This record gives sequence, structure tokens and C-alpha cells, in this order.
Amino acid sequence: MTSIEPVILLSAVLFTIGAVGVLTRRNALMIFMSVELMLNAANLAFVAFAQQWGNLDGQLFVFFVMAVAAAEVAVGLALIVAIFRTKHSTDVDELSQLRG
Amino acid sequence: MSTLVVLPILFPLIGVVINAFLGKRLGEKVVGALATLMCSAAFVVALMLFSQVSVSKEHAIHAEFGTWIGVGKLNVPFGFLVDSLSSALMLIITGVGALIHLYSIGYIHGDPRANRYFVYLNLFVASMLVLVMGSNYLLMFVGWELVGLCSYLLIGFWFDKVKNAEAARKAFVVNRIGDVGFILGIMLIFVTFGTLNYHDIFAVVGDHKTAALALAGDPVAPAVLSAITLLLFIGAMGKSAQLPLFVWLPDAMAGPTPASALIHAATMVTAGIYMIVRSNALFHVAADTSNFVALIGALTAFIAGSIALRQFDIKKVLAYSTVSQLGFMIAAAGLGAYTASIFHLMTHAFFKALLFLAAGSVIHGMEHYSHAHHSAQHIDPQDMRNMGGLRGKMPVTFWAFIIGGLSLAGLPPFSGFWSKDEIIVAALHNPLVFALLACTAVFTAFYTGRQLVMVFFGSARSKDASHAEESGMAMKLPLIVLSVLALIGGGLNLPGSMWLEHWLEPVVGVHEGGFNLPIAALFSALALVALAAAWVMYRDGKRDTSLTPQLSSVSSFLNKAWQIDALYRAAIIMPFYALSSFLARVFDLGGIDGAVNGIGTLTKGIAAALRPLQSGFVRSYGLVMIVGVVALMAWLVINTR
Amino acid sequence: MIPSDYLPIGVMILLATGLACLVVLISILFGPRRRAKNPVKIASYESGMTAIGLGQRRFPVRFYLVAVLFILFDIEIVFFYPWAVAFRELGWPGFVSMLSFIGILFVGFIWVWKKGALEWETMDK
Amino acid sequence: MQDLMLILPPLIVFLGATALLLVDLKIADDRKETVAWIAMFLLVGALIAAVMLLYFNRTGDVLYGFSNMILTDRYAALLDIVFALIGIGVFLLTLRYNRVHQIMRGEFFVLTLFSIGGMMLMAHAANLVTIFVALEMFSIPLYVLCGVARPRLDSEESSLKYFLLGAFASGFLVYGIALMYGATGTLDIATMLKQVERGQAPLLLVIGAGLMLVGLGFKVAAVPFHMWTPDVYDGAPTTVTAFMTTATKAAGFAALVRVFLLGPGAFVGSLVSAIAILAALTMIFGNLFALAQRSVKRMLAYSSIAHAGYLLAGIASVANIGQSANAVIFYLATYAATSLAAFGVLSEIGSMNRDEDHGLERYTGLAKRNPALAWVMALALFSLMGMPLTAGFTGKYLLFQSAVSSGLNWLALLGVITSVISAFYYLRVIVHMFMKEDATVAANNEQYYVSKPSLVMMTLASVAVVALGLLPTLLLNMFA
Amino acid sequence: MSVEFFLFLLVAAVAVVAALGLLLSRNAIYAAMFLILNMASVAVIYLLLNAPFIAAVQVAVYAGAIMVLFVFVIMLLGAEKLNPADTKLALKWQRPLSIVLGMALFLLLGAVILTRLGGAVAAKMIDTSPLAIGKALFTTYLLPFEVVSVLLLAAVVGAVVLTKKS
Repeated sequence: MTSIEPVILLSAVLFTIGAVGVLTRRNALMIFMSVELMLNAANLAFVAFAQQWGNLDGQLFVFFVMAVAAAEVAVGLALIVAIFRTKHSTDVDELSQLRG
Repeated sequence: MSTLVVLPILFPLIGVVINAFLGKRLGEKVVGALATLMCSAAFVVALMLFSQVSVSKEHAIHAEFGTWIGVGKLNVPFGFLVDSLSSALMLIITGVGALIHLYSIGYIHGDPRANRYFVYLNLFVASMLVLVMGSNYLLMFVGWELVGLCSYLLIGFWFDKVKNAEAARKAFVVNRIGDVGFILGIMLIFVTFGTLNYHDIFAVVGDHKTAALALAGDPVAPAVLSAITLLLFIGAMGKSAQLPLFVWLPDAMAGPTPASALIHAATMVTAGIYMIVRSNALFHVAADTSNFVALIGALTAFIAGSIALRQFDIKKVLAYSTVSQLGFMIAAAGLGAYTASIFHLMTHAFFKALLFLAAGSVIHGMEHYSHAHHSAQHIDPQDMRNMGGLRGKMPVTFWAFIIGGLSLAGLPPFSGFWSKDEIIVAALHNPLVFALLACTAVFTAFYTGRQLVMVFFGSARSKDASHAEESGMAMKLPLIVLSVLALIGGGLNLPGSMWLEHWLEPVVGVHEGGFNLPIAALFSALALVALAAAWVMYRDGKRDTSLTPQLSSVSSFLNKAWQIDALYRAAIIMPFYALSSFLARVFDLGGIDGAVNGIGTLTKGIAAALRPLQSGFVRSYGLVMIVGVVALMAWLVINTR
Repeated sequence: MIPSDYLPIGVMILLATGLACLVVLISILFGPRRRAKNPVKIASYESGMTAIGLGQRRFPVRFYLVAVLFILFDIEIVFFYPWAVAFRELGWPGFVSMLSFIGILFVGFIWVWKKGALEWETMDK
Repeated sequence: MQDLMLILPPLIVFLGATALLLVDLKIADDRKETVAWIAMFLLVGALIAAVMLLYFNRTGDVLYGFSNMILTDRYAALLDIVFALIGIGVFLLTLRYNRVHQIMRGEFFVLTLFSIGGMMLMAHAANLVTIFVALEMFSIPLYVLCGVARPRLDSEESSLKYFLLGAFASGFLVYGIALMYGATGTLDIATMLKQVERGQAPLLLVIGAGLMLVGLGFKVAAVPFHMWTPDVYDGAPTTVTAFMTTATKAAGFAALVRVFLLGPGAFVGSLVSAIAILAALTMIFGNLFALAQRSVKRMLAYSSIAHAGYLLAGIASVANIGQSANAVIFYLATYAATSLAAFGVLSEIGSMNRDEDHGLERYTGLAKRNPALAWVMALALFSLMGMPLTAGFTGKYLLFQSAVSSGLNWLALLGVITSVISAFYYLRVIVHMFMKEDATVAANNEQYYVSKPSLVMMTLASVAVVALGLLPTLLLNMFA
Repeated sequence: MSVEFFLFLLVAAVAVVAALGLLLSRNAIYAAMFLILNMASVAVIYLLLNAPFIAAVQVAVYAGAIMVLFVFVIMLLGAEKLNPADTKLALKWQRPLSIVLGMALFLLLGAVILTRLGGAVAAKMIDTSPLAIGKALFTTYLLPFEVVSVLLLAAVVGAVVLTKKS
């Protein structure tokens, strides 16, 4: 690849789709997957920029993002499972007791 | 010497600590005695300091007790400055304070929360002393806020009545509106001068005799000075109850009467005047602000004076009168007559405290009957329409009230005459202010006369009034002392000696004010006429005495009154009554008061309307975030070079 | 541009994809078909009553717990690989670093074990 | 070894927490208080380490370590101390509250310690990688802690809301870091700063920093990224709320100070103005929403938003960066002390009614039922209001002073005005506590009692509030 | 147009389509599959960007571990069928508003990215082998690396706390 702009644009597209997904979905799992898409987009940008600058920092950052994402997923899904046990639903709109 | 400086603050604080922690065990009597003793001790120390100031070379004692806030350039010490100005005010605060403590022992006797009352009172004295003794603006602000807190606590002292709690909150919040100006002014001072110490700031502004402002090639822009002084004045508006922030003071009368006397008449409300006089170097060079100050003061005096004409609550009359007199002081300060302002502040402290305490004594006397008989029929013991003929039943109170009233009315030789006269003379070169103040002076005499007549003359208009009894010794003694002070207080700055002017010279510079015989004679005559008119109109005890005033009483009055009375009424009184009623309505019910409440309601309304935004839906929250993200990014894209 | 070291991975990917497709294909070809026209036929039997809500109210959380623990320990392996490759260059400092990394996760392992999170029968309601 | 010394406080916390996890296995369920005490002991160790960092680095040099991943300076050490103290304070509260609400579990303390370690690391961050990892390190345990009271639905709801929105915000943070990296080719904050000082602040960097601001703004509850705050604070167990409102805020601002005040952000005019606008919005909406609350816990949540606004004003004051940073860190300390005092009262009240009702009625006549609680609460509220001679005043004064010094007069004005508005809702609580008597409860003659550890904590917090108001120089001298 | 670029466009198209599939699909399992497809195509782009190790990790961690867990949970909870009544009345405006805001977000991001058009790619081809990454990880990035172990430990504890009966 001689130019990374297309890659960054692609990452912007994916990031936006992820963000819209968070806003339009009402299933906690779907929201969460959309967030993963956003992180994925950010990773793509990191790798592209690493290529542009010719250093490894970007790739290393991606490495950490992935590890952190794994931890986040473990906790997040556990949370969704726990709520499902109480509420028998993964619909976040039904979780709106706290408000005002 | 420097330890001596903290003692006046320390004594009342000791009282606070002991009474707060051991009050229950000590019992009401001991608590009251201790509080009074501590305040008296502070007074004695204040006297000592006063004498030291008078002999010291630079007429000031500085004392510093380490740094309070010190970070970078900002260095605010726990510094105290006792100079001619602050030492004079210290005497008033501790002296009048001690008398009012003494009076309170009798007044508050039997109240289940008496201990708390004395704690608040002592705390107030200490805070007020911090306010006047601090050597920098931030310390003044500390005192400023603390006295506000004490005022809040004391107004809401009988919080069982919803009205009182609300009055307390209103006072607190309105005062804090003023504080917005004050604290911003302080910050601007720091940015401009790099310090908050009076001494350093005023040195930069330059000698107050010269208007020119240039120090070491670093002149301060006049606009900045105007901004600073204006912000400071906003603070003064709040605390000293000036237009349009005066609305809290009449409501503040909900507190115990002695507290009203001390805080809302003699001392705390004059903090704004103290602040302006203390900052005279700044105000002196900011001519625009000073003119504005004078105008606001005069307007406040006029409006509050006219409202006082039609009040029926004995304390409300005094409250509006206080606002009006504060307007006099502020106007004087705005006119550059700082000595006159402080002079009036002091005499006013005497006679208004006296009037309040006397009024408290009246209320106390009025309550006597219903307390003794547990009468089911409850009349308002503060309503002047229920009084009348108390002259014989409460002789000491009566004479005290007379002295205070005549002093307020500005009759020679009472103290109020001398100080008010100086202010009016100072206003001679400003026609508008002069006209407003002159009118107010007439109002003052009139409503004072009206009050005196309605309360003490004629015949009793209620059982409570006919069974009223004179108060005990603890309450009478302060009345007597204050009467003497109100009588001779004018001696502080008698024409000829001009003692106060010389005393304050190191702080405010020389001001060629003085005595103007024609003016003095004219205003004495006017006051007499107004008093006489009040006497004539209210003597028979029929006017304004119906608890449900009716317009039809106008005609019956016309039949009986003298012709000159009718003329007077038609030409002067009626318009002013109309004005008074109108202003009372505007300022008390609908207008500014309403605006303050309205803003409160509005904000609450907005808040309540916004609440559904917090819908509880995660996705909506995300949406709000994205709105923020998009707006933020758009802002950055547009505004980045 | 693809270094030859990664050729095996490519082959693996191809194989895996192929296998997955194959399995799915086989199950489609040979599996039983329950494509009944009548939805009642595939509904779970509730003594003749209409089924309410989802079929699996009580679900075994232990599956999840084991899965999640597997995932977290699996991540470690990803960190192992570059360390193993660079083992010689990194020398003892690298070894100590990796040891502390493993050490901390090993504490987690012991804790999970002792906590009984790995035991099959004592769990769930 | 020197590298390890530089991050000794978080190191102690991390290793200690890991060991505590094993120790916890051996402690019976009814004696979990022991775990709390060990955790406090660990934090005292971290505290001592942080004090040593201050002591051995009296010149206040910035010392870098771990290939410039971390640094240690005064701010870092002071924040370490703040985090350790917050942790100790919260643990003292848990002794009663968590027992009553049946969340007295060893994992609670371990997770809180992990979170504290992450926050301390954040205070030391010198590289965007460190910031990211530290942020997740303190956030992930918090997601769990919010939901620790499961199966109570409000706790679970609070947890899921925090988690989903937090992950969403992390997405922005990571993307922002990516763009910043793309603009400069480095993740090192100091290198970025040098580039920007040389006049290279491409739009990509600015936007990246803006997205980072979103992520960090979320953590500190800046409007409009604050929406989670009231719901999460409300639903989470009170001890967790106490921890979040103080520590999360401090950690978020630690990052903001590093990136925006002491870092490249301060040199970009549009970013600074954007932060000022965020500060204004945060003050306005935080205070406005607080006005409409009937629940004290929720009111404090909105108040916490409002205080984020005041703090953001400090971040936007870039004329004298050192002064502003001092003001922000000082304010964080004062806010932590004040807020802990207030939440101490809340947790005690919450321990006395199982359904965690914090409506104003619960506080009516509190002065009668338990004067100590009422006075602590009153002091805390006065400090939050900004009364002179309390910590809140000194903190606010320093912040607004630096805003005025930076020419942000309007922001300071807004800050003071909104502080006035805040008096309305703070006073309402005070009026309820002192000036009203609840007939129904007075009839029951129900007295509230306070547990000893909580009382100790509240006393210490109150002393700190007064001390930082009367003698702020004690702390301010450490900045010099 | 070089072969590489053509390949990129192809894969990018797949990635975008997969992302849209995630956005629009009515079945959570399909959505997860789309996400896996997206991640796989991004992995291919990593290869094109001279990041083979990252590409491998992407497949191993994301597709191999994280997404497996997702699918697992979806199956476990029986949550694959999403509620067709996707919008409540109260949130009627949510969807159109989200799309508009998403567009705005993309336009802004795109505009910013295009401002830096022509930023030259570094001439030298850097060493991105696992060896190089390993060295960087254990020297420069040692601290975050160690912190990650604590983070994973915290996640283990958290997952157990949230799911296991106390």
C-alpha cells in the first residue's frame, strides 16, 4: 500500500457504523458487538498509521487494545448473563428504572 | 501587641465553643451570661486596641498569623489590620453587641433553643470582627460569608414557621447573588494588582488625594477600576440591602428581635458601607462607579422610605427604615463623603439598635397578656393597629423609643440629626441625589411620627395592648445605655471639633464636609412639620387602625380633619401614599421580590422540564453523547486555524 | 509482501474454512429435517397449554464461566508467542518479566480453582 | 529497580491485591472484615511509598521510567496519596454498609484495590498506552463493583449502563489516540508536546485529542457525556458510589491534566475553548438537574457533575499552566474529602434502611436523631457550596482565580453564579436535617446510630475539610 | 491501480458489507457472524499493511476467542431472535436521529482525514516480525504488558463475581 488514506477512510466508515449500531440497537449483546466494531476500526487506523510512520508503536497499541477488549468482553458478557438471570431479557430498554 | 489583635475574635469564639458543646449542661442562664461576658471582653480589648491605634504613629496595627492560602503569586495571609476605621467599627460591633447580648438574656428567656441562639450570636460577633479586621479582601470575604451564614441561622431561628425558613433561605440566596459580584471583584483585583492586601493595592492605586493613576509606568486602566468597583458594589448591594437586592431585609425580621437589631440594623448590613469606605482609594478614582453608587443609595433611601410610610408591622417599619438609612450611607459613600457615611453608620447603629430593642420590648410586652392567659384568640403582637396607649404602661420603653425615633427623624440635638445633615450637605452638588434624600428625610420624620403615635399614644386597641407590661431589667438596661448613646452620639463629629473626621483621616483622607446652618435649620423644620403632621393625622387613633383598611374611610376622615390637613393630604400625602403602596406592591409582592422568586421558580421549572431527558434509556444517553461528539468535532474543525 | 513464515497460517485458514464448510454441508445433507409447516409441531410440549416465554428459563451458567475462563487464559498464549520467539534476545530480564506475568495469572487460576468455579456439579441453582 | 521505585505505590497495591485474593480464600465469610483491614493496611503501605516519593524528590523533578511509559512528579505522588486515602476511607465505610447489604465479599476489596492501582498508574502516565491501559484497569473492576449487589436490579442496571456506555466511550478514546498517533507518529505525551510547541498541531491531532476528551470527559462526567452518572451513582451500592464520585473523577482529571493542561492540548486554542464550553455546560446542567432532585443520593450525583464542570474550568485555564494544575489537583483533594464525608453519611443512612431510600424525607429531622451525622453532612454540604473556611471555598477560589487569570472571566462568572444556584439544593437538605421534624419518625423515637469505623472516617474527612479550608497552605506547600 | 490496492478495495467492500450486516441483521447469531467476517477481512488488510503478526492475533483473539464467547452467550441465553418491534414509541426519533448524527460524524472524520492527504508513507519497510514485536513488548512496553496480566486477573475475578452464586 503506498497510501494509507483509503485505509483510514475505511476505518472511519467502520467506526461510524459501529457508533450508529450502538445507538440503534436495543439488545445489549448487539450494542456490545457494535462497540467491538468501533474498537476494530480504531485498530485498523493504528496499524495503518504505524505503516505510515514506520514504527511499531501503533501495532503494539493494537496488541493492548485486543487484550483489554478480551477482558472487557469477559466482564461485559458476565454482566449480561447476570442480568438475564434476573430479568430474563437482554433488552436494554427494559432497564430504565433509574432515571430523572 | 499582635496577640491582642486576635483576642476580640477569640473571645466570642471561646463562647461559641463552650456554649455549643457544654450548653446543655450549663443551662440557659450561664450560657447567656457567658456569651455576654465574652462579647464584653471583646469590647474591652477593642477599647485597648482603639487607644493603641490612637497613640501609634501610623494609626494602625498590623498583625499576621501565617499564610492562609499561599500558592504561586497568590499569597493571602491571616493578616489583621486595626486602623482608625476598623477600630471604630470594632467598638460598635462589640459594644452594641454586648448590650444586645445582655438584652437577649431577658428576651430569649424560656425559649427551648436559647443556647443555640447565644452560640449564633457569639459566632456572629466573631465573624463580623473578621470582616472588619481582615487585612485583605479575601479575609473580608470570609467574614462576609460567615456573617451571612449567621444571619441565615438567626432569621430561620424559629424555623417551626414555614415563613421563617423561607425568609432565611431568601436572605441567604439574595446575599449570595451579591457575593457573586464581590468574589469576582476580588479575583479581578488579584489579576490587576497581583495582591489582595489592602495596603499594597491602595499603594498602587496611589494617594487618594490625587486622581491620577500611574505607578511605575504600569497604569491601571480606568475601565478595569470601574469594573472592579462595580463588582465590589454589587456585593455591597446584597449585604447592605440596596436596590434591587434589598428584598431580603424586610423578610429577615422574622428572626428574634435582638438579632434583627444587631445584625439587620446595626452591624452586618453596614458591611457594604464598610467595604466601600475601606476601598475608598479605588472608588475615589472610579468616578463613574461612585456616581452610580450615590444614585443607587439615594434611590434606595427614597423607595424604602416611602414604603415604610404604609407598613403596619412595627418591625417592618423599622426594617424599611433601615434599608432607607442604609441608602443614605451608601449615597454618602458614593458622594465621596466617607466620614459622613461612617458617622451615620455609627449613629444609626445606636438609634436603630435602640429602636429595635424598644420594639422588641413592645412586642414582649404585648405578648405578656396572651402568654399569661393562654388566650385562644391570637392577635399579631407586632401589628401596630393592635397597639396604642402603651406610653403609660411601658415608660422606659416609651422614652427609649422617643429618643430613638427623634434621632431617626433627624431632630436636633439627637445624634441622627448631625450625621444625616452631613450627608445632605455632601449631596448639595448632586441635585438629583439631593432631591431624593431630602424627600426621604421628610418621609422618615413622618413615618417615625406615625409609628410613635400609633404605638404609644391614643388608647389601647386590643386587650393585649391594655394589659401590656414593662420588660425586665436585663432588657431595660441596654435600652437606657443606647438611649444615652443615641442622644449624645452626635458628639462624635460635632461641627467645630470634627473628631471623627480627624480620626478617620488616615484612612479616607480629608473631606471638607461640614456644617451648613441654613440646611440644618431647614431640615430640622421639615422634620418638625412632618412629625406634627403625623401627630395630627394619627392622634385620634382612627386612621389606618382598621385591620381591614377601606377606602371609604377617606371620606369620614375628610370631615373631621383640619383643612390644612386635607390640603396637606391632597397635595403631598396622597401621592406619596399612592407611590408608597405602589412601590410596596412592586417591590414586596410582585416586582423584584417576585423576580427573585420567579427566577428560582423558573430554574426549578427548567430543571423539572429537563428531567425527562434523563430518560433512563441507555441508547438515548448514547445519543446525547454522539450529539456532543459531533458538536465538539464540528467546533474543532471550524476553530482550528 | 507476505513473508513466507506465515504461509502455514494461510494453509491452516484454508483448511479450517474448508473443514467448516464441509461439516455444515454434511449436516445439511444427512441431518433430520424438522421443517414442519405447522409451528405447533415444533413447539415444546407443555401439557397442551400454550408455551409461555422462552424455552430455557434455567440455563447453566457454568458453561459460561468455564468458557470465559478459557478465553482469558487463552489470551495469555498470544503474549507467549512473541516472547518465545524473542526468548534468546530478551534473556533473563525477559524471562523474569514473563514469569511475573504468568505468576499473576497463575494466582488467578489457583483462585478460580479454590473458589470452586471449575467444579461442575456444585454450581448453579 | 529505579523504575519500580517510581511506581511503588501502584505496585504495592497491585501485588498486594493479588496476594489478598489468595488470602481471602482462607477467610470465612463471616470474618471478611479482616480482608478489609488488610486492604487498608496495603493502602497505608502505598501511602507511605507515595510520601517517600514526595520526600526523596523534594526538588519536584519529573522522573521518567519504564522507557518513558511512566513518570513521577509531585502531582503523581500527591494523587497517589489522594487515591490511597480515598480507598482507606471507603473501606472504613464498607465495614458496616457491605455487611448490612450482604456484599461483604473478599472480591469487593480486591477489585477496589485493582481499581485504585489503575488510578494510581493513571496519575503516573506519560504515554498514551499507559493512559489507555490504566483507564481500563480502573474501569473494568468498577463495572463489576457497580453490579456487585446483584441480584438487586438497580445495582445490575447501574452496572450494565456504566459498562455499555463506558465501552462506547472507550471506543472514542481509542480512536482519538489512534488519530493523535497518526498525526504525530508517537504515543509519548512529551514528544507530542514538543511537536506542538514547534507549531505543529495538525487538525488530525486536534480531532484526536477531541475524541480523547470525549472518552475522558465520560469518566469525569462532563456534560454531554455525563448521562450515565446519575443512574449509575444512584443504583450502585453507596460505598461504590462514594468510591466512584471521588476516585474516578480524580483519575479522569489526572489524565486530563497530563494530556490537556501539561500536555499538547494546552497549545491548541480551539481545544481550550472547547473545554471551556464543556465546563460551562457541565456547570449549568449539573446544577440545574440537581435542583429538581428529591433523592439526596441522586442530588449528590448531579452535584458531582457540577463539580466536574468547575474542575474543567481549571483545565481550560492555560495562561499559567502550573497554577491551574495546582488548583485542579488541590480541588480534587478537597472534593474527595468533602464527598467522602457526605457519602459517609449516606452510607450510614443506607445501612439503616435496606431499600436504600435516600429521599429527602429520610433526612428530615436528622439533627435530632443523630446530630453527628447531621453536622458532618452540613459541613460537607457547606463545603460543596463553597462556604469560606471550608475546603470547598479554597478549592473553588483557586480554580476560578486561575480562570480569571487566563481571561476566562465569563467562565468564572458562570462558576460563581452556578455555585449560588447550588446553594438552593444544598440548603434544602440542611433545612430538612435541622429545621424540620418528621412527625412520623419522631413518634417512633427511632434513633440512628453510627458505626465506629464510619465515624472515624467521617471525622477525619471533616477535619480535612476544615483543615484544607483554614490551612490550605499545608497541602499547597507540597506543590511549590 | 496496483494489485494490492485492488485487493484492498475488494476486502474493504467485504468489511463494510459485513459491518452493515451487523448493523441491520435481525438475528444476533447472524450479526455475530457478520462481525467475524468483518474482523477476518480487517485481518487481511493488516496483512496488506505489513502487520502479519497483528493479523494473526486478530484472528486468534477476536475471531477465535472473543467472538466465540459472543456466540456462546447468544446461544446460552437463547437471545438470537431479536425483538422485531425494535423501537418503542418513546424512542421513535432515536433511529433517524442516530443515522443523521452518524452521517455527520463520518463527514467530519472524513473531512479531517482528507486534510492530511499526501502524507507520505515511510520509505523503509519496518521489521514487524513476531521477534521485533516481542522485543518491543518486553522492553519499551514492559509496563503495560505486566499491567495487562493484572487486568486479565481482574477480569477473571469480575466474571466469577458476576456469575457465580455467592
